[in-house]
Amino acid sequence: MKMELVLILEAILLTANQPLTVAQLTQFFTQDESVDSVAIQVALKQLAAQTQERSFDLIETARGYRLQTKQRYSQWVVKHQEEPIPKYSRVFLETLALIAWRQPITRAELEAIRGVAVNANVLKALIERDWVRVLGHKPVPGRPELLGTTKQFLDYFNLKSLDDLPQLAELKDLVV
Amino acid sequence: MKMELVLILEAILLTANQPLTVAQLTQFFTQDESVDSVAIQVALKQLAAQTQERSFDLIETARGYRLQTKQRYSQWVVKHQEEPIPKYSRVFLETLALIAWRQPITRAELEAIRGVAVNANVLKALIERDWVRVLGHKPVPGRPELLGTTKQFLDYFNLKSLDDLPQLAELKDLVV
Amino acid sequence: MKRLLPLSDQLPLALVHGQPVHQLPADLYIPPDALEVILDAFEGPLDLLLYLIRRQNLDIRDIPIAEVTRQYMDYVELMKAFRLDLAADYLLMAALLAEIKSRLLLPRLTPTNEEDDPRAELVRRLQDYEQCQQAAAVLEALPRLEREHWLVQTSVELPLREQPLPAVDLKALLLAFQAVLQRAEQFKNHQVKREPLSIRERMTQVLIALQAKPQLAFSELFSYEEGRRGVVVSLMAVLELLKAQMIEITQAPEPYAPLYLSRVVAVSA
Repeated sequence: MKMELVLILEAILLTANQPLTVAQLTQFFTQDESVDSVAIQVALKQLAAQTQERSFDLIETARGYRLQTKQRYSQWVVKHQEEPIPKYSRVFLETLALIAWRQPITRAELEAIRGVAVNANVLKALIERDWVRVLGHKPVPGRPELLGTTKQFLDYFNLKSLDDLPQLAELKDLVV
Repeated sequence: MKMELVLILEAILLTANQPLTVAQLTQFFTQDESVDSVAIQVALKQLAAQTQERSFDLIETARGYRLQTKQRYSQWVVKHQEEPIPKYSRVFLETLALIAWRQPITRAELEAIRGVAVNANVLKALIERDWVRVLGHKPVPGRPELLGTTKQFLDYFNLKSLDDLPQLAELKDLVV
Repeated sequence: MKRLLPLSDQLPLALVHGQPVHQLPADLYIPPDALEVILDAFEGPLDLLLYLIRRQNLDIRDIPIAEVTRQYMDYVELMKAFRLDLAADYLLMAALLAEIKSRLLLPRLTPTNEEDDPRAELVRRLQDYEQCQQAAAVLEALPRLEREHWLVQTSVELPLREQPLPAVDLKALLLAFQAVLQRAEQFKNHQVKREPLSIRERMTQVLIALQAKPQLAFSELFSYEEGRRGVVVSLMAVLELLKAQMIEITQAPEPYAPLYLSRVVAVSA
């Protein structure tokens, strides 16, 4: 079973339509098979090692484990994508970046930093994509919404947690 | 490139949503890359050999090549395709009941009693389950279909004949 | 991954005829249509200011306010000349720059320190916005799905499994029969007094009901007393509301699950 477990997990992940956590993977086995989370974690490590020779990687993101093509094959893989690679506008990226790095953040705070009003369409698109959500309300007059990012956002950008967001250079380093 | 070609093809096939022929695979490469159909066929053979150690096979179907989970892992894979057993809606039960007790009955008559149009999906589901069939046509203008129940319907409910259908008066006894 | 490309490589200043433009041409002549695109490409007054500062390799902490203000005003004038939709933000910034300039001209009574510098607040905002731009560039550079990586999937040929069919017992069938007959009776009795129901009126009723309750079962909207006509009016009202995006309909992901209506949570502008 031990060697098999690696391939069973590969088969499961290759047919999953979303990332799976260790806990979720455990659910795929019956009591008789007695595969616990430790066994799964060991097998996932082996799988990760084995995929080094293959065209795909095992990665862990905020939503769990998933298999994805290695970056060096993207130039070929992209060719059968029917839709063009999505490109995001500056206002989209800046809004998302501020929410990601400065969360929880209100619209007023977003506006103060960018110096312009928040683009309602951009915010709507971010929420519809499930990348941004309302975390709660700031306990100040008007109780403005506090915005933050979701696990889907982290997953899309190959991040395990917000701590994985690259540190921004110190302010003084910015000025060359 | 030669070794890489195997993995490039793997990456392409793992992200394809349909089988790909050798001719289609050739299209993924530029003139500069000079990958012809012979090279692709050789690489596919190598890929097939390599997948022996993995959870999936390279399969050639009438429509082309695809990567498919090996049969022996299907028992685990099947688990995330499982859906909870559905339940029939009230509309389904009422339509079936009317057809059972009031057969032969036309759609127009069903509509007249229930006060709403007959749900086409419900009727389709009833016919697909082999519980309802068209008995014939009513000799009136438009020759509407006359609906009735089948032998399978009787079998399912352990009834010898339609005469065994309980009468409404018996409802009290049944409910207790 | 953490290494940053210079911002200009990440985000073109503008797209002219589909080509990214990273730097304004050195000579002064800019084709008018290109200029329009370039001006349009600024994300706001801070963006424009940062551009002016960067273009001249100036230190953000020590901006020559007079010069930068002059250049900023040139652009604002250009925007006006081209009748671009000039946001109030740009004019507000122009006023702020003018104020800073005038305060710098005033003789200082006390020895200067950084906090007294009238530029301090502007510098802080510029730095903050520069960090925002940097964060956007970092995000853009992160390897992501649908660009660097794709999900991989194998197809599965599952052994033909019987899809379990829902079970029904005879009692349930008989009860359904009784229910539909009872309703048919009611339907007959009340068919006589037919009240005109307008779709608009019903739309209002639905909205009022949704103010009292966040969610409403779809079936609650229909009452058998109103008969077929009532059903039609309710349904039309729901469809109208849906079309106007005033309500949402949700359903648990299983066949024949009940439908629920809820208010649309507006993303207030």
